[in-house]
Amino acid sequence: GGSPSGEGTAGGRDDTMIYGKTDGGTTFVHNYNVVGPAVDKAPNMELIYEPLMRVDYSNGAVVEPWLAESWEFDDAGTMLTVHLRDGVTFSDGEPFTADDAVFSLNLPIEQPEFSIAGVTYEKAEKVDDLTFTVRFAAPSFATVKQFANILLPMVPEHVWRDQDLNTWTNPEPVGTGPFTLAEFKPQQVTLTARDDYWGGELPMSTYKIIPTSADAAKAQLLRGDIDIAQGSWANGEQEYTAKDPEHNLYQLYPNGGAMSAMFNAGKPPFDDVHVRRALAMTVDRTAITTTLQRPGTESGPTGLNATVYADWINPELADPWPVDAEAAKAELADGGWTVEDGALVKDGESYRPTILFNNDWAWGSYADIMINGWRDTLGIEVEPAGQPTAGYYDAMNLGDFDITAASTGGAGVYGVYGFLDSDFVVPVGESATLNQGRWSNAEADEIIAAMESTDDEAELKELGLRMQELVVDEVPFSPLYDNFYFVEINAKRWSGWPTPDDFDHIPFVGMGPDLILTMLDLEPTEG
Amino acid sequence: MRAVRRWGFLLRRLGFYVAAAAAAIVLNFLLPRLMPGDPSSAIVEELQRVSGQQVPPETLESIRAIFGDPDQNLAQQFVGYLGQLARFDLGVSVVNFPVPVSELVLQALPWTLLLVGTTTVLAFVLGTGLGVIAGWKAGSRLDSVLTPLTAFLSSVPYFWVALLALWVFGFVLGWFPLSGGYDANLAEGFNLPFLASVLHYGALPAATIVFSAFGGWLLGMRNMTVTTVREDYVLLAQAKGLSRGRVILRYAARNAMLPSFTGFAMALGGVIGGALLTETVFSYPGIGYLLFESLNKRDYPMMQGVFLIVTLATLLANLLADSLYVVLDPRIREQG
Amino acid sequence: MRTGLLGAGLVRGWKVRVGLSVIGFFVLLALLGPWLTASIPGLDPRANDLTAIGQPPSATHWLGTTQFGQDVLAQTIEGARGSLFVGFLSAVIGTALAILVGLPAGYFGGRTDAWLNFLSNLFIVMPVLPLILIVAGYMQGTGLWVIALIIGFFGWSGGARTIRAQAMSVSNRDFVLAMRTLGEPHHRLLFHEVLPHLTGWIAAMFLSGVIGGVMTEAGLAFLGISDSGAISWGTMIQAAQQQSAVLRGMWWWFVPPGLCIALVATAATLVNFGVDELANPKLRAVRRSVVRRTQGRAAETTVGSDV
Amino acid sequence: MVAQFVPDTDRSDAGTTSAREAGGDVLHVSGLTVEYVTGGDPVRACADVTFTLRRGEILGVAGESGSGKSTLITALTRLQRPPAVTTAGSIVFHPRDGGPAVDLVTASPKTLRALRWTSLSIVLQSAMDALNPVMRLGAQFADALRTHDRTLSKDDAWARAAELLATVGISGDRARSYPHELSGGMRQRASIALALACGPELVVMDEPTTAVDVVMQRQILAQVLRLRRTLGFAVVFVTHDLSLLLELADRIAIMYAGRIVELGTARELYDDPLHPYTRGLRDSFPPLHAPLTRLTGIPGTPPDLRRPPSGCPFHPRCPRRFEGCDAHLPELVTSGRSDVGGHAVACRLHDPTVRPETTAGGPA
Amino acid sequence: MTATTVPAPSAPGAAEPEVPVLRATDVTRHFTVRSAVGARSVVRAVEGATIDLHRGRVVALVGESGSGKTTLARLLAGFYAPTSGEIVLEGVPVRQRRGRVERGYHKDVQLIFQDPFGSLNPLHRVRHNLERPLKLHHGVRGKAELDRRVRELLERVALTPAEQYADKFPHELSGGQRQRVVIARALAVEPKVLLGDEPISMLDVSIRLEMLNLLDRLRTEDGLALLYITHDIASARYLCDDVVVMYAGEMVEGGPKEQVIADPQHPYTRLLVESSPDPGRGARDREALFDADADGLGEPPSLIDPPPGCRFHPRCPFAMDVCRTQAPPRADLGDGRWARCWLHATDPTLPEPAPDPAQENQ
Ligand SMILES: Nc1ncnc2c1ncn2[C@@H]1O[C@H](COP(=O)(O)OP(=O)(O)OP(=O)(O)O)[C@@H](O)[C@H]1O
Ligand SMILES: Nc1ncnc2c1ncn2[C@@H]1O[C@H](COP(=O)(O)OP(=O)(O)OP(=O)(O)O)[C@@H](O)[C@H]1O
Ligand SMILES: [Mg+2]
Ligand SMILES: [Mg+2]
Repeated sequence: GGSPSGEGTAGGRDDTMIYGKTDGGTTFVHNYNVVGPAVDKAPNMELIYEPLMRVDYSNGAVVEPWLAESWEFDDAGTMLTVHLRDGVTFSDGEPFTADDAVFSLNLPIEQPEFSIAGVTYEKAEKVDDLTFTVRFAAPSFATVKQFANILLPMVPEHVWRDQDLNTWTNPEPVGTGPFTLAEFKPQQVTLTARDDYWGGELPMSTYKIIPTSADAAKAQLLRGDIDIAQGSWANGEQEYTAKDPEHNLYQLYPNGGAMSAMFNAGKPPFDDVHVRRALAMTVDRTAITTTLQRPGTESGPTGLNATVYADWINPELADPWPVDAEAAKAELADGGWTVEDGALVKDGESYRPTILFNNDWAWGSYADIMINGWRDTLGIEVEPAGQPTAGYYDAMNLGDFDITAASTGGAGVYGVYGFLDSDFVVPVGESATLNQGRWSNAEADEIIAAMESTDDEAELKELGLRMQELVVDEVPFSPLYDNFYFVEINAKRWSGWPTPDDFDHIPFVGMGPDLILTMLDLEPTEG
Repeated sequence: MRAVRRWGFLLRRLGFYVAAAAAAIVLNFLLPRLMPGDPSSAIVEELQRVSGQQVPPETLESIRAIFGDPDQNLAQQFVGYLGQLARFDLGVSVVNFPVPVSELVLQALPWTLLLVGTTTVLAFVLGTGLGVIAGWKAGSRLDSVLTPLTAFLSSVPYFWVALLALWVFGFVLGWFPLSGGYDANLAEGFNLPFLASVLHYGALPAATIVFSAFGGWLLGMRNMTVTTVREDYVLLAQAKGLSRGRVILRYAARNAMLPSFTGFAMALGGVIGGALLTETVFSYPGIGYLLFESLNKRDYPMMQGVFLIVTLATLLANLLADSLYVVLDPRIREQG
Repeated sequence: MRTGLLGAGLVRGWKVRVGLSVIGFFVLLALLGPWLTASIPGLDPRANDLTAIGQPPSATHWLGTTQFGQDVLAQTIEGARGSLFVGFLSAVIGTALAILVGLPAGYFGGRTDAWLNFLSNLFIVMPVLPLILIVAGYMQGTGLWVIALIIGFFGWSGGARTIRAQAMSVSNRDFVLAMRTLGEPHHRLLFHEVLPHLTGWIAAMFLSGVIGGVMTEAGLAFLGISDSGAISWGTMIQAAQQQSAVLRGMWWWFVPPGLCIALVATAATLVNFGVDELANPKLRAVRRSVVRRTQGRAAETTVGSDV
Repeated sequence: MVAQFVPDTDRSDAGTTSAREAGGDVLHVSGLTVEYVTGGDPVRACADVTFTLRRGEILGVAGESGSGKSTLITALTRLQRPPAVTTAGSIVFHPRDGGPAVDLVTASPKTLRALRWTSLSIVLQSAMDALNPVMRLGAQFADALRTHDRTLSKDDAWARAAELLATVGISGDRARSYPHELSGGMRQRASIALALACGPELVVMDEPTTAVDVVMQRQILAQVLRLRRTLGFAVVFVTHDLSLLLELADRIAIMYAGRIVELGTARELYDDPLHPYTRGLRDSFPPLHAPLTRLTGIPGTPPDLRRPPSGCPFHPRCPRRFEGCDAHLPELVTSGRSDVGGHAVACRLHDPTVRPETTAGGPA
Repeated sequence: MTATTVPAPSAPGAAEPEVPVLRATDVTRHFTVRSAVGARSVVRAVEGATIDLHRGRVVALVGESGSGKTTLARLLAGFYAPTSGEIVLEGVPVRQRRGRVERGYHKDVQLIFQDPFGSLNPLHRVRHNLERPLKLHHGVRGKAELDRRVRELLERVALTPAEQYADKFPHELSGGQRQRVVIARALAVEPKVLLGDEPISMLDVSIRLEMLNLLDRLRTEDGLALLYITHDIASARYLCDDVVVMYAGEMVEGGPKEQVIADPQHPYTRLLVESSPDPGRGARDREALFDADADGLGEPPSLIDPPPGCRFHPRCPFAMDVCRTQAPPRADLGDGRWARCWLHATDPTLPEPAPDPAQENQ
C-alpha cells in the first residue's frame, strides 16, 4: 500500500501495540471523567482505572478477584466485606487504600447522576487500610458482579476529592492500571506502560489507540497497520483468517448472551403465551446464522450460552428449536387464535404485529427472514418497523412494539434473568429501562428473589434450572443467535494470544482486566 | 461615493445575514423543544446499551437535572440559551459528558473547513474554467461530450462516489488510506511529514467532493457563457480585434461568472450536505462525522451546536461571496 | 420565441426525449414493480435464498444477491418505488410551497415580496441537509412519508426564488398590465396570465425536486435515518455499506442502486437542459455539422470567385 | 449574379486598382450573400448585395425590420456568428495607405484582427449592451488602443481615452466611470468615441441612435459629422428611419427582403424614388411642416425570408406590379438618367427590356 | 353601446367648451425608489400635469424619453394613484382603493401599450383576449353571442375575415395585426377614452400609417377621446388636434397642433421640432441641419434631483436669472395655447423678456 505505515517512527513501532478502535467515531474526546454519564469516554480508560473484580467468561461468568483480593458476605447477604490487594499504587506513586475504594464506591451513592453502573448497595465503609465493608438493603449475594463493572472503577481520592465532577474532564488521569496517558490527540491516544504496575511487567512500552471505521480497520488489519480491533466480520474466516492463518486471527468468544426476539407481553396478542410460543417455534434461526455467516451459532431457548454456562444449563433445553410449523399451529389453535388474511384473530379482535429493530445494526434483513418465516409457516404478516438507535430504544422502553430484536444476557445466570423481575414492569406508554417486554410472573419473581439471597452455588444452579424451564415454557423472549465478543488480531508483531478454544481471559479491548491479562502474556515476535 | 454605495450594499447583505443568523438561533432553540425525544432518556438508554447494565431511575432523574428541565417556561429557557450563546457556551455534550460541545465542535471544525474550503475553491475553479471552454465552443465536440457527461457526474450521489472511490483507490489499489485525517504513526504538528499525511488522507474525500460538485459550476458557467458570448459587448470586443484569449477572459468569462456568486448560497448548501456525507464514508474527523455521530447517539446539544456552527459558517461564506461579488460587479445589482 | 409554451418545442430535442424516456421507464418500474416482482418467480425483494449468499450476478440472480441472499434486481425494482415515491412526494410539496411563496412575491412585489423573499433567502442560505438531518433525526424512525414531507418542506427555497424572479418578470410584461386594465381580478391574472408562463420553470423545478428528493432520501437512508423496513435505493446502499460490501468487493450490491439514482438524476438534468434551452434560445447550440457543411460550401464558392 | 465589380480583376492588378482607388473607394462589396442556417430552410437574410463605398462618404442603409440590415452590417465586419454564414460574395477593402486590397470574406483571422478597429470599426445599436458593464470606460478604450499599438503604455492609453471622450463632449475624467454610471446619450457618444479610437477608415453603425430621443439623436449625429469632417472616415449607417437618412446620408441603399432594391443619392431618393417600395417608404413619414395629406404607408407585411415570394420579393405588396413580376427577379441596374455614382434600382418598371403597358403614367 | 350614436364632432380647432371626458388636474406622481444601499429617493416622474381629453378629439403628448409620458398615461389609466392632484372622469373624481381603481373605471378608460407583441399574452388566442372584456364588463354569455361580438370587434379594426383571425395565436400575426387586436380588445369594453402609449413606435414604418388611420377613424366614428403619446412629433401632427409637450416630468407647452409645431413658444418645444427629421424641410446643407452644439446642450435632468426653477434652464439658450430660481407660471397665449416659460410670463415685476426666439425663424 502507498500509505506510510510508519515503521520505526515515533514511539518505536516494535515496542508499541496499536488498537484500531471502530466504535468511537473518528476522533477521541479527552475525557477521563470515568464515572460521568458519558457514553463515549477516552478510549481504553480501563487500562488506567481498574475495578475491584473481574468476570471470568471462560468459566460460567463467575466473579474473580482483581484489585480486591477476596470478599465475603455475612449470612444475611446484606454486608459484604472486601479485602484489598496489598501493594497496589496509583501512577502518581500514592498507595491504593480502602479510603480510595470507599470514596469510589460511595460516589454514585452520593451523586446519583454518576450512578451509571447500576449499583445496588447502600454504603461502603472503611474498616482498615486494606479492608472495607459494603452494606446492602436486601440479600444481595447475586449482585457482587457489580464490582466487576469497569464503570465502577477505583479512583484516587486524593485527586478526585476536590473536583466538580459536573465539569471536570480529568485531563491527566491517575489510576492503578498498567498504563499512564502519554499524549492525547483527537486522532491518536498514546499510553505508556508503568514500570511499577502491581500485576507485573508489560511486554510493550507503548499502547496506541487510533480511531478507525469498521471497514478501514479490516484493511488496516490485513495490512498489519494495527494489531487488534474488534467487531464482527462476516465471512471473516475466508476474507481474513484464510489469508494468513498463522497471524490473522478472527476470534469469537461467546459472551453468554444472545440476540433475542422479545415479545411485548404487556398488550395483546403477545400477552398470550400461545402466540409467543407459536412465533418462537417458527423462526428459522439457521437462515439467520447462515446469512450472518456464523453457522452453528443458533441459540437455544434458555438464553444461556451452552459453552459459557456448560455447568449451569439443562442439557435437554440446550438445543435450538427447529422450525416446527405444525406445533406452532397447534399452539395458536390452543390459544383460540386463527390467522385471517395475515392477521392474528381471536374473539373478533384482529392483530397485525410489527417487529421493531435497530436500523443502525442493519437488522432489517434478519427481520425479513423472520417475517418471511412467519408468513410461510403461519400465514401471519408481520410488518417491519426499523428505527435508528435512538428511536429503537424509545419505542422499546415505552412498550411501543409487538416484537423487538434485543440483546439479552448478562454476567451469570442471575445476570441473564434478573431483568425479568416484575418490579421493573411499568404500563405500556411509560418508560421502562428494564423488562421492556413487560412480562410478569410470580414464579419468576420468587426465583429471582431467591437468587439474590444466596451465594450457595448448588442452590443457585437449582434456581437456574427452574428459571430456564420457566423461560422456555413461557417464552418472555426467544433467543435467536448467540452473541459474541468479536476480536480480530494481527499477530505479526505480538504473539501469545489466547484462542477461543483455550482461554482464561478474552482479549477483548474494553474488558479491562481481561485485556491486561492478555497483554501481560504477549511477547514480541522476532523480525 | 461609489465606495460608499458598495459598502452600503454589503451592509444590507450583512443585515440580512444577521437576521438569518438570528433565525437560525431561534430555530436551533426551538427545534429540540418542538420535537419529540429528550436527551436525558437518550443518555440512559445509550449507557444501558454500552454497559449492558441496568441504570436505575434515580440516575435518569439526576441526569435530567444536568441537561435542563424540559418543563421550564420557554421564554426563560430562551433567555438562558442566549446568555449561554453569548459566552460561546453550546452546552455540554451528552455523549461525552462533561465535555463542552464547543470544544468538540472547534476540534472538528478545522478539518471540515479545510475539506469544504479547498474543495469549494477547487470545484469552482475547475467547473467555471471548463464551463467557459464548453460555453465558448458551444456545439463543438468538446461541448457535446463534456456537458452531458458532467450532467451525469453531478447527478451521482456524493456518498456513492465516495464509496466507489474508497473501494477502487482505497481497497483495490491501496493508494489512499481508508479513514482518518492523518497517519496515526505521526505526531501532530506543523511539520512536513504531518502536513503531507494530512494531504494524503484528505485527497480522496476532497477529490470525491470536487468530482461531484464541479459539475454544477460547469453547467451553470457553460450556460452563462453561451448567453454572455452573444452579448453585444463581446461582439464589440471581437470587433476591436482583441486576441481571443482576452475576449474570452475579460469579456465573456468575467461577466458570465457573476451569477455564480449569487448562486453561491445554493451551491454551498449542496457542497456542505455532500461533504457531511462524504466525511462519514471516509470517517473524516470533521463536523459532518460529528453530526452523524450525534444523530446516532442522539446527542441533542451536540446536534444543535453543530447545526449552529455549520449555519454560521455558511452565512459567513455567503457574506464572503457577496463581498467578492461587490468587488467584481460595479453595478451591485440586487438580483442575479 | 414562445418561452411559455411547453408543448411541442420541448419534446423535440434529443436531451428531453432521452430524459423523459428514462424517467418514464423508472416511473413505470416503480408503478409495476410489485406486480413484476410478484409475477416473476425468484424475483422477490425480501426472500432469502440461503443457497446464494452474497453471490455475484448469475443466471438465477441477474444482479447477484446480497449478504442475506436477497435478489439485488428485485430490490432495485422495489427500490425504485421507495425512492421515486419520496422523490415525487417531496417534489410535489416543495413545488407547491415554491409556487405559494414565489408567485405572490413576484406578482405583488412590495412588502409582500420583501417578506416572502426574506423567507426564501433564509432557507436558501441555511444548510438544508444538516437541517433535514436534524429534523429527521428528531422524528426518530420515520417512514418514507415523513421523510418526503421533511425534504419537501425544506427544499422549496431555490425554486421559490426562480418562480419569484420569473413571476416578477412576467407580471411586469405588458400583457398582464393590459389584462389588468381590462379589469381582470388578481386571481385571474395570477393563474391565467402569469402562471401558464411559468410552466416550463415549474416543470424544471419539479424535476429538480424529484432528483433532490431521491438524493436526499438516499443520503438520509445512508446515514440510517430512513425507514429501513421500506426498500429504497438509499436503504439498499446503506445495507450494503453496513455489511462492508465495498470492502468485500460486492459491487453488484451497491452499484445498481447508485447507478439508478444517477440515471434518474441525469435524466432530469437533461430534461431541464431542454427547458432551459426553450426559455433561453441562446442556449440552443447550433448543430456543428450543419454549420460546417454550410461553411464548407461557403468556402468553395468564395474560393471559386476569388481565385 | 450581377457584379458590377468583379473581384478577380481587382486581384489581378491590385497595384493599379489601389492606386486608382486611393482617393476613391474604400470598400467594394459584391454579390454578398448571407444565410442563417437553421434546422429547416436556410434564411437568406442578405442576397446578392453589391455596392461601393467611397472614401469619407456616408452611406445610409434603410429598410423595414427584418430586411437584413443588421445581417449586412455583421457580414461586412465579419462579425457574424453561427448560424449566420456568408455563402457567396466578396468584400474587398482598400486601405488608405495604398496597401494591397483585402477580401474580408477570405481573409485569415490574423489579417482580419489586424484590420479591426484600425481600419474598420463598429457602433452598435445599444451602447448599454455594447460596453462591458464591469470594465471602466478607460479600460475598454485602452484595450483596443494597446492591442493595436503595443508600444503604448497603460497610462498613455488612458490619457488617450480621456482625449477621445473629450472629442465627443464627455469630460475626460469620466474614463474612470463604469458604463452604468453614464446616461444613455453619454454612453452612445462614448461608444462612438471608442469606434474612432484607432482612426478607422470605415465605421459601420447599426441603428446607433434608435435608443435615444430625437434631441439627443441630432446632437450625436452632429458630432459624428464633425468628427468625420476632421478624420475623414467613411460611414455605413443603418437605420429604419428613412426620414433621418434623407437628411444625413450622401447615398442611400434601400433594402427589402435581404436585397438592395434601390441605391442613389439622398436627393434622388427623395425627389425621384424609382422603386415602388422606396416611394411607399418615403410616403410613410408624415411631414412636419408641409401640408398634411392622407398617407397610406405600404399595406401588407414583409415576406418571410424562409419562403420568399417568387420573382420580385416586393410584388405581393406592390401597387404597380404587372405581369411577370411574380416570376422574374429584377436585378439592381444603374438607371441611365442618373448622375455621378449612378442611381440604381432593382425593378422591372425601370428595366428597359421590359415595358409594361401600365407604366405610362409614371410615378404618381 | 352609446358611442356609435354620437355624431362625430366638428373639425379640429372648433371645439365647443364642453365637459371633458377625462380631466387630470395638477396631477403629480412621485416614485419612491430604493437604491442598492437602501437609501430612499424620490423620482418626481410627473409634476403638476393638467390635461383634458374631449370626446372625438385627439391630444398628442410629446416629449423626450423619461419625461413622464408613460407615467401620466398610467395615472390616467388608473394604474397608479396620483401622489397629488385629481383625475375626474365625466365630472366624477376617481377614487382609488389600495392602488387600484374600481373595475368600472376600466370600462371607460383603456390603455394601449407600445409593444403589440408584449401586450398580448402569447399563450392566449385572439378570441380569448376579446372575450374576457366582453364577459367582464358586459356580462356577455353564450357562445353564439360571444362569437358575434368578437367578429364585430375584429371587423371594426379591419381584421377580416374575422373568423380567420379569431383563433390565431399572437405569434401568427404581424405587428400591425397584433396592434389591431390590442385595439379591438380595448374597444371591447366600449371605453370613452383610449390612451395610446406610443402605439405605433414598435411597428414597422410602412404600417404605422395604417394604425394612425385606424385610430383616426375610431375617433371620428365612435367619438372616442384619445390621448396619443409619441416621440415622433410628425406623426402627432398627422393624427391629433392638440399637442402637449412634456419635459422632465412637467408640461411645458400646449395648444392646437399646427400652431405649436409651426411656432413653438417654449425653447424646448423649439428644440424638439428642430431636431425632428423632416424630409420635407427642403434643400438645406446637411452641415446646417446638424449643427447642434452637443457640448452646450447638456443632458436631460435627473428626476430625483431636478434643477430648481424651470427644469429646462440648464439647457436653455435663453435662460435668465429668474429661470434658475423660480418655476415659470403657465402663461396663456390665446387660441388655447399656453406655455410654461418665463419668456412668456406676463408678470410685470419681472425683467423684460428677451425677444421671442421663436420668431427668428419665421
Ligand atoms: N439567428 C438567426 N437565425 C435565423 N434567422 C435569423 C437570425 N437572425 C436574424 N434572422 C433573420 O434574418 C433576417 C434579417 O435579420 P436582421 O436582424 O438582419 O434584420 P434587420 O434589418 O436588422 O431588422 P431590425 O430592423 O429589426 O433590426 C430576419 O428575417 C430574421 O428573421
Ligand atoms: N414604477 C416606477 N418606479 C420608479 N421610477 C419610475 C417608475 N416608472 C417610471 N419611473 C421613472 O419616471 C420617469 C418617467 O418615466 P416614463 O416612463 O413616464 O417616461 P416616458 O416619457 O414614458 O419615457 P419613454 O419615452 O422612454 O417611454 C423616468 O425617470 C422613470 O425612470
Ligand atoms: Mg437590426
Ligand atoms: Mg414611455
